[in-house]
Amino acid sequence: MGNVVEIRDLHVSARTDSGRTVEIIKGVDLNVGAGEMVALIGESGSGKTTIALTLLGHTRTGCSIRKGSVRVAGRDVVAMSGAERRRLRGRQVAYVPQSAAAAFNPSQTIMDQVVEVAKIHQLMPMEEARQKAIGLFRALALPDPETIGLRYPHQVSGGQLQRLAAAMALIADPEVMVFDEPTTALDVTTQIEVLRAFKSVMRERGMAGVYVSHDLAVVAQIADRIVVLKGGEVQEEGATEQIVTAPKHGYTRALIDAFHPRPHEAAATERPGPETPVLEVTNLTAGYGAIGRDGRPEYLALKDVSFRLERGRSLGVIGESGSGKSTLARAIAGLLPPAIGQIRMDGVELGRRTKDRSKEDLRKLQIVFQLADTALNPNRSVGAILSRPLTFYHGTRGRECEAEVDRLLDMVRLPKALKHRLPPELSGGQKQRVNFARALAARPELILCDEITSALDTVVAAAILDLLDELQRELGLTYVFVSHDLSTVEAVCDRVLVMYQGEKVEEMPTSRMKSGAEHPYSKLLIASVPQLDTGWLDGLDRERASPGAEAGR
Amino acid sequence: MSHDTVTNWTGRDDAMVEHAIRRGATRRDLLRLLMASGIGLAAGGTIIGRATRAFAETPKSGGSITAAGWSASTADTLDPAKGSLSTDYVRACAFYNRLTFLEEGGDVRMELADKLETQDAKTWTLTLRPDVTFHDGKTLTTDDVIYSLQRHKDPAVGSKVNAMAKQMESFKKVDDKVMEIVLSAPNADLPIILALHHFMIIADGTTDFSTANGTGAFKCEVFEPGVRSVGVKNENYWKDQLPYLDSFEFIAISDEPARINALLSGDIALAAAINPRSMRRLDGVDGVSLSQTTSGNYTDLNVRLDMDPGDKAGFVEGMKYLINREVIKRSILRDLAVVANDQPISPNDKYYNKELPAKEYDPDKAKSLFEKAGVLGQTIPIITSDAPNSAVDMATVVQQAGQEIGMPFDVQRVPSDGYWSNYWLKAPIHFGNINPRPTPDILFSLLYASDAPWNESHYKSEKFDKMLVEARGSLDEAKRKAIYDEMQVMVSEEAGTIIPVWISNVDALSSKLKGMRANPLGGMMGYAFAEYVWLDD
Amino acid sequence: MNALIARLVAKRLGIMLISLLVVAFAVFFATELLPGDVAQILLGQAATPEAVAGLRKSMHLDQPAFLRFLYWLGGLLTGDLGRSYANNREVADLIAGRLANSLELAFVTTLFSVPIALTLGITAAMFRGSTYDRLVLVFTVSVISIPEFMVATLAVMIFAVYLKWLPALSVASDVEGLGELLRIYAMPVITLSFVVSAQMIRMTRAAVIDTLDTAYVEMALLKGASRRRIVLRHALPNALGPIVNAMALSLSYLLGGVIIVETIFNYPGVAKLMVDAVSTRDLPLIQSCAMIFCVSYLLLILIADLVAIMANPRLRNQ
Amino acid sequence: MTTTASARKGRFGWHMNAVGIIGAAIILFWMVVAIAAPWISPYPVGQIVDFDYYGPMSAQFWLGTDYLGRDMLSRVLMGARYTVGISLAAVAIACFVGVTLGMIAAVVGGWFDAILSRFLDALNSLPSLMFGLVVVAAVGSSMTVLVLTIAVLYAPGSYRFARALAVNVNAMDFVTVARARGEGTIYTIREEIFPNIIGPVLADFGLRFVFIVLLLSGLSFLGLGVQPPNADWGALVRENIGGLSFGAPAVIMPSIAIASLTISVNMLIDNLPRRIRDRSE
Repeated sequence: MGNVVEIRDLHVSARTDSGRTVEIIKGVDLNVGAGEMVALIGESGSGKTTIALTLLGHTRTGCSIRKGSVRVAGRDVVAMSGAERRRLRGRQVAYVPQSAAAAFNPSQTIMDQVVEVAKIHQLMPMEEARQKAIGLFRALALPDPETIGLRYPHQVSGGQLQRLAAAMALIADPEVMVFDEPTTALDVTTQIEVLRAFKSVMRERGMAGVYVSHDLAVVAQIADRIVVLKGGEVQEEGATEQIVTAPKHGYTRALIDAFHPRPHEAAATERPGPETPVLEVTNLTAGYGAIGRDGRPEYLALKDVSFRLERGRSLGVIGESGSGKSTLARAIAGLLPPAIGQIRMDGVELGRRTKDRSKEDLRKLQIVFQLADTALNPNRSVGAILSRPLTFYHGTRGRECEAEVDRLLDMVRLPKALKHRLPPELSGGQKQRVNFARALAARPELILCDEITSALDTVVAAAILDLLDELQRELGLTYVFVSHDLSTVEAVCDRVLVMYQGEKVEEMPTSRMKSGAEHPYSKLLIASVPQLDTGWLDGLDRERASPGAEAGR
Repeated sequence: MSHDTVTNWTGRDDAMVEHAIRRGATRRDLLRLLMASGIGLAAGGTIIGRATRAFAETPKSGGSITAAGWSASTADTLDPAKGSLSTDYVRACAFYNRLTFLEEGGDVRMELADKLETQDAKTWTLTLRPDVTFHDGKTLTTDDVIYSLQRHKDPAVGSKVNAMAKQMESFKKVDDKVMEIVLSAPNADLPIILALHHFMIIADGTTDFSTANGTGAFKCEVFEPGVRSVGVKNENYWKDQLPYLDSFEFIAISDEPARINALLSGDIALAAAINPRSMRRLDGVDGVSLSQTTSGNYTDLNVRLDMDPGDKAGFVEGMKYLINREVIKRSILRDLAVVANDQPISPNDKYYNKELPAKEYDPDKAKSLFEKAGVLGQTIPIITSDAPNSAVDMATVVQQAGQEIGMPFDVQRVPSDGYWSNYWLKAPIHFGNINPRPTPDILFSLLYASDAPWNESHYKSEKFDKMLVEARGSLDEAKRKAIYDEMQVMVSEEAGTIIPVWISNVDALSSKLKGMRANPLGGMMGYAFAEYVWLDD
Repeated sequence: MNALIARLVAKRLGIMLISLLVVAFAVFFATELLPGDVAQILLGQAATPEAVAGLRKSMHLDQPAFLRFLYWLGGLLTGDLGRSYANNREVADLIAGRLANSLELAFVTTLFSVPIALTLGITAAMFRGSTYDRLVLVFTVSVISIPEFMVATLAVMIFAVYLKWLPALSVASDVEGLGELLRIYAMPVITLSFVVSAQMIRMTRAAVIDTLDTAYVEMALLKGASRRRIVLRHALPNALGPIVNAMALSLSYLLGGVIIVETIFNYPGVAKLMVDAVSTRDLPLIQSCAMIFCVSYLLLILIADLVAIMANPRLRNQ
Repeated sequence: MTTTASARKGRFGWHMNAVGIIGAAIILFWMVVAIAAPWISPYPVGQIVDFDYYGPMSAQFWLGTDYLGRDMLSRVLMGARYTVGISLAAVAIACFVGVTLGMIAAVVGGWFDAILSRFLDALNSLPSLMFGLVVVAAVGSSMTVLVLTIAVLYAPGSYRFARALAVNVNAMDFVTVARARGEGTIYTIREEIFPNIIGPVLADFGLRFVFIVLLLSGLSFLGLGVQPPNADWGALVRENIGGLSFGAPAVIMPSIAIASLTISVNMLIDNLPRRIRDRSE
């Protein structure tokens, strides 16, 4: 029967802001057989989405297919007219977007959008389409399949939307499905549900698919074959099992290595030191909205959280979106004044907001944010960004300051020449290093790291984590490490604090995380993290009967 | 902003006339002179151009027109006592009648009055026309006249001619058609005063002016202040044949090009007060004719003699040589003007001194005079505004001439809003605008006598004052002429008022519109055109 | 309607009321600052000190400004706009006719310009980058860049003076039938539509293009939707908020900003009324006109806000 | 994931297309003219050089003559001073005040923001031309008055614009970091917020400049403006509008001057490189 998709020598070029043309896909070949699921994996900029979109004859603004052919069911998409492409889209090739929340039109009901493909291509009467959609909703294990379509996108959770997006793609029974990082925006517990739904539907219908992802573990669960991409070129291609267990290409190996971080060497043993903890949080309650009569805000984001953290240790705070983990970091930093509770640093109670804290207190506690893109002022040079805290806290100026900046750059393993650059000119990893160096410039005792690696590619993130670990040992820093990614936490933290709906569910040493979690939510959370094992998802299915899946939000 | 030219005409102007007349009222000789000679007011009015041809033709009845003045506002009124804009006058003339009418050439003609007689100019006997009715059918009686005149004296009415009316000390009804007006002092000018637009006769007891109930040629059909007024023919009008038009609509278009456009597009039949620079636009256009009136209107540059720099000998004379009259006439007014010689009596006046030449433009002489005055090179401010006609352009002409001889003038254009009360008569060097006055006596007493209320340059001369009184009292025509001649020379040489040109008023009209004539009371036939014009097809 | 919307609407209304109060205060005291004593101007040359004092008293001008402000505000609330200083007529009467004229003109212009602006803006966005789009852009930029009086005067020259198709003046006097009405309004409407629509076209285009960059539009494209469908069904409904806002801003111009058009076409609207009032220092009239402009502006903004709220299902169905 | 491998040319290495360059060139041209006008005008602005009026274009008078027979070329050149000068001054003041207040309101928030926003909204609701007329009627029409009036009229718009931008920037993490560091409001505004809104603010500055040029023309058309014999372009059009019917260069030329300036500013802004709004995926 041959391949459903055949890409030959595909070249895609893009036009930059400055008007130059750059080749972003440099001669890629790809086959997808009938009923086969092929994963495209690579970091951002590897061209995986660009390739996937060419299956629909689509390139994003500024890009164009320069050369090559993309055959879908034997017909070359590149050579098609606009009208032909329109007939192809949705009917033969369907697309499941990365963020369904953004891909659903907020002003139309879900049902209207799900059946739109049928309407556009006049595939069936509307009533039939609606019935079919309801069937799909059911097949995708969506709650209230009869009525969920009547809702608007904002009335449905992210995980459900992602499955609805799949329903939208499946309505026309396409020959090829293109999944574009469909679970990246989801929490781990939700991700499982979605993956499971996808997998069963695809398997059932025997459709061919292309699955774009940066996450090897996810891909391992769903793909038959994996294509590893980097810089618009194929690095390695092989069956999932082979790639995961016996990668040949160096880059693939690096990807897999990054997935298995070196476990954190627990600093000393499990005994609360006699010294005062660096950070002690007691009964912290914070939130948004009007303060009620009981002194609590209208919407509580943080309920009665307490913990202590000793010098030189790191505490991981894990939880899903909405669990209050970031709020905790912000409350400690004084950015969101707590309603109730105390924060003590070195035994001294801190003011509720930054304004109420002394410069010294502020200096000792630094916060590093997730997105280096927004955490660094794009219009100030790296040098200026780093010298500001030096001047601000220590009064360092002039040549001395220059030298100190050089030292900081060196500390985070960045070349000195970088200090004249602006943040947008740096790579993601470099930015995050600068972001961290800025915190170091204050010579703090405690650094709050808010998801600092989650926006980075795996390999880059692993390097940052190594750096953090190293610096902690060198400088005796204390970290509070907020993350949704358990492996990250595993890599750097001594203890883990699990948050759920604003509350502290459990606290335990990292080493005990996999085995010793007691609270059911902690267990669920930890078990939901995909493993680099092709049989993990299927094994999990047998293991448990999905308790309280759609958590959060 | 062009209201001010109009406000200027009325508010200020009426007061001027009134002052002048009051001042002259006690002079028995003046009134004797007037009565004896039968010559009234000598404001010159000529018609030139194509409109003249209209005279010979026979009027036709029927049709209606729209005419446009240059300003209207919410202050528009149908109360003749309060009229202050051209629109008010046009309406008043159409809907009401006066007792007397000031004709082209300055003759007084009787309107509602059949006779207006006096022995001593103090007690006047007024006989009304017998057959006049108001629009509501009521017959005109002396009660209406007494009411109409009496109300001007009531401050609550807010009459613009309140002060002038005060001299009418009492009214005595003899019967329905005959009455007496007793003045506080003799005044031979009463027939002229009564010809003013404010002294329209309204029905006894009228207080509501939302519509007009008059004796005039048209009945008021629509009156929207600041927007438009419509009059329809009064079929019972007491004058035979008049009016010719079935109806007319009056609007105001303050933007002059828009006014011309409206005329050219045929939307209106008459566009009042055309700017000279629009002449090229209208020249040679079929279906448009111009009605030009050269009267005594002028814009003058006033240098106060009691202030620096006007008090320096030679400065004023220098200015008189520096002002380029020819350029003003040709470039600013496009020849719709006559060069003047720094004195206010117009060339149409029989007292005009033909021997007195206008000063030629002579920058060198001006320069030496300024040098003599010790002001050469000093920056001297000249206040100008859009309020006096063409004053801004005149100021730039002077400024330019000054620049060439090293005499920098700082031209300051101030808002026309409030110009008359804030700058006119007050600033050391400023512009004024004077409308025609009936007699030299009025002009001189109003503008140049030592105690003149509007002594623009603060000119003071005992000799001049004496001559003014002497001329007033003289019955000897030749002697009066001689005195006035000399007074003109004095003003021209000594006063600080620099009068470069006489400005013509031009109304543009559709050539189908016939019967327009000049009138000393202003453009649009002294605002009374509606009654007299007809449409020719 | 649900509680959230009700609260939003109530909040907007509250904000509007506060703005109005601020405006009323500003307008009243700003006009008080106008130089020139009303009594003096009214009496003109006849202004003797006693007469001025008497008139001031009769007009309550001798009372402190703040007290007069309160009187005035009280009057406004009870619908009493006071009497004109210039001719002692009810301000409400003076304004009524003019306002009707202005509203008529604004209405006709809106009827004319909004569909055109929407069509041009949307189609330009649909064919972004095409020659058509460029033409529309050039057109809007030119219109935005040319002074209004030029447009107006040129329009008169062409349509009234040379072609004699349309009257040069827009005196809404004796209108007989729709044709006549259209003829009378044609010139000012053409001019104003030019001025007003350019901005609307730009904003509509920008708003639609903004939504065209969203993921759900790409999704629609990948479903095989036609360009027409993408724009009309997906982009436009979501661009409605900003479009309506731009329209409100443009249309608010139609009441107070049309002074030039009113001057050139001799159209008796509120803007000219206010200019008249300024030159006669007719404070009650100035104040009332200014309030009308502000109220209309705030109302339009309010309507735009409400439309945006209604168009947003996030707010509509919670 | 449309990686446009953006190799930036450094901070000022903007690439601009031809249209933008033409726009910039015309603006530059008028700026130079505005500065050099007194030296390059062939005749004094006030001098009547021709007894004809509304003269045609000729070798002697390149742009013809005006209603008084003055040289239009000189008048247009000098008019550039006033039109460009007043508009620039007004827009500078308006934007300075508006942007400063906008940033403060965005950073400080709370009551300050609420009250200021309400007040400026109210100010915004006054029709600009009417407001200008009232003020000029009240205090006369000097350059200072014009500049300040226009500035007051345009400051609220600038405020709204800057505030909206600043609110966005204020929510960025680097501002939060600065706040967590303990930085004061002034530092935050000057160093963190301002550099990040300057791009759009400049574009807004340009657009506002266009509106001001047009408003100024409108005000001049209604009879307010600079002192004679000088005139800004709007006033030139107004005083010569009578010549429009026979296409006198006296009215056409200043109109072209206005249009050329405003169009070129628009052209420049529309073609400014989008360096601020790059959507990072």
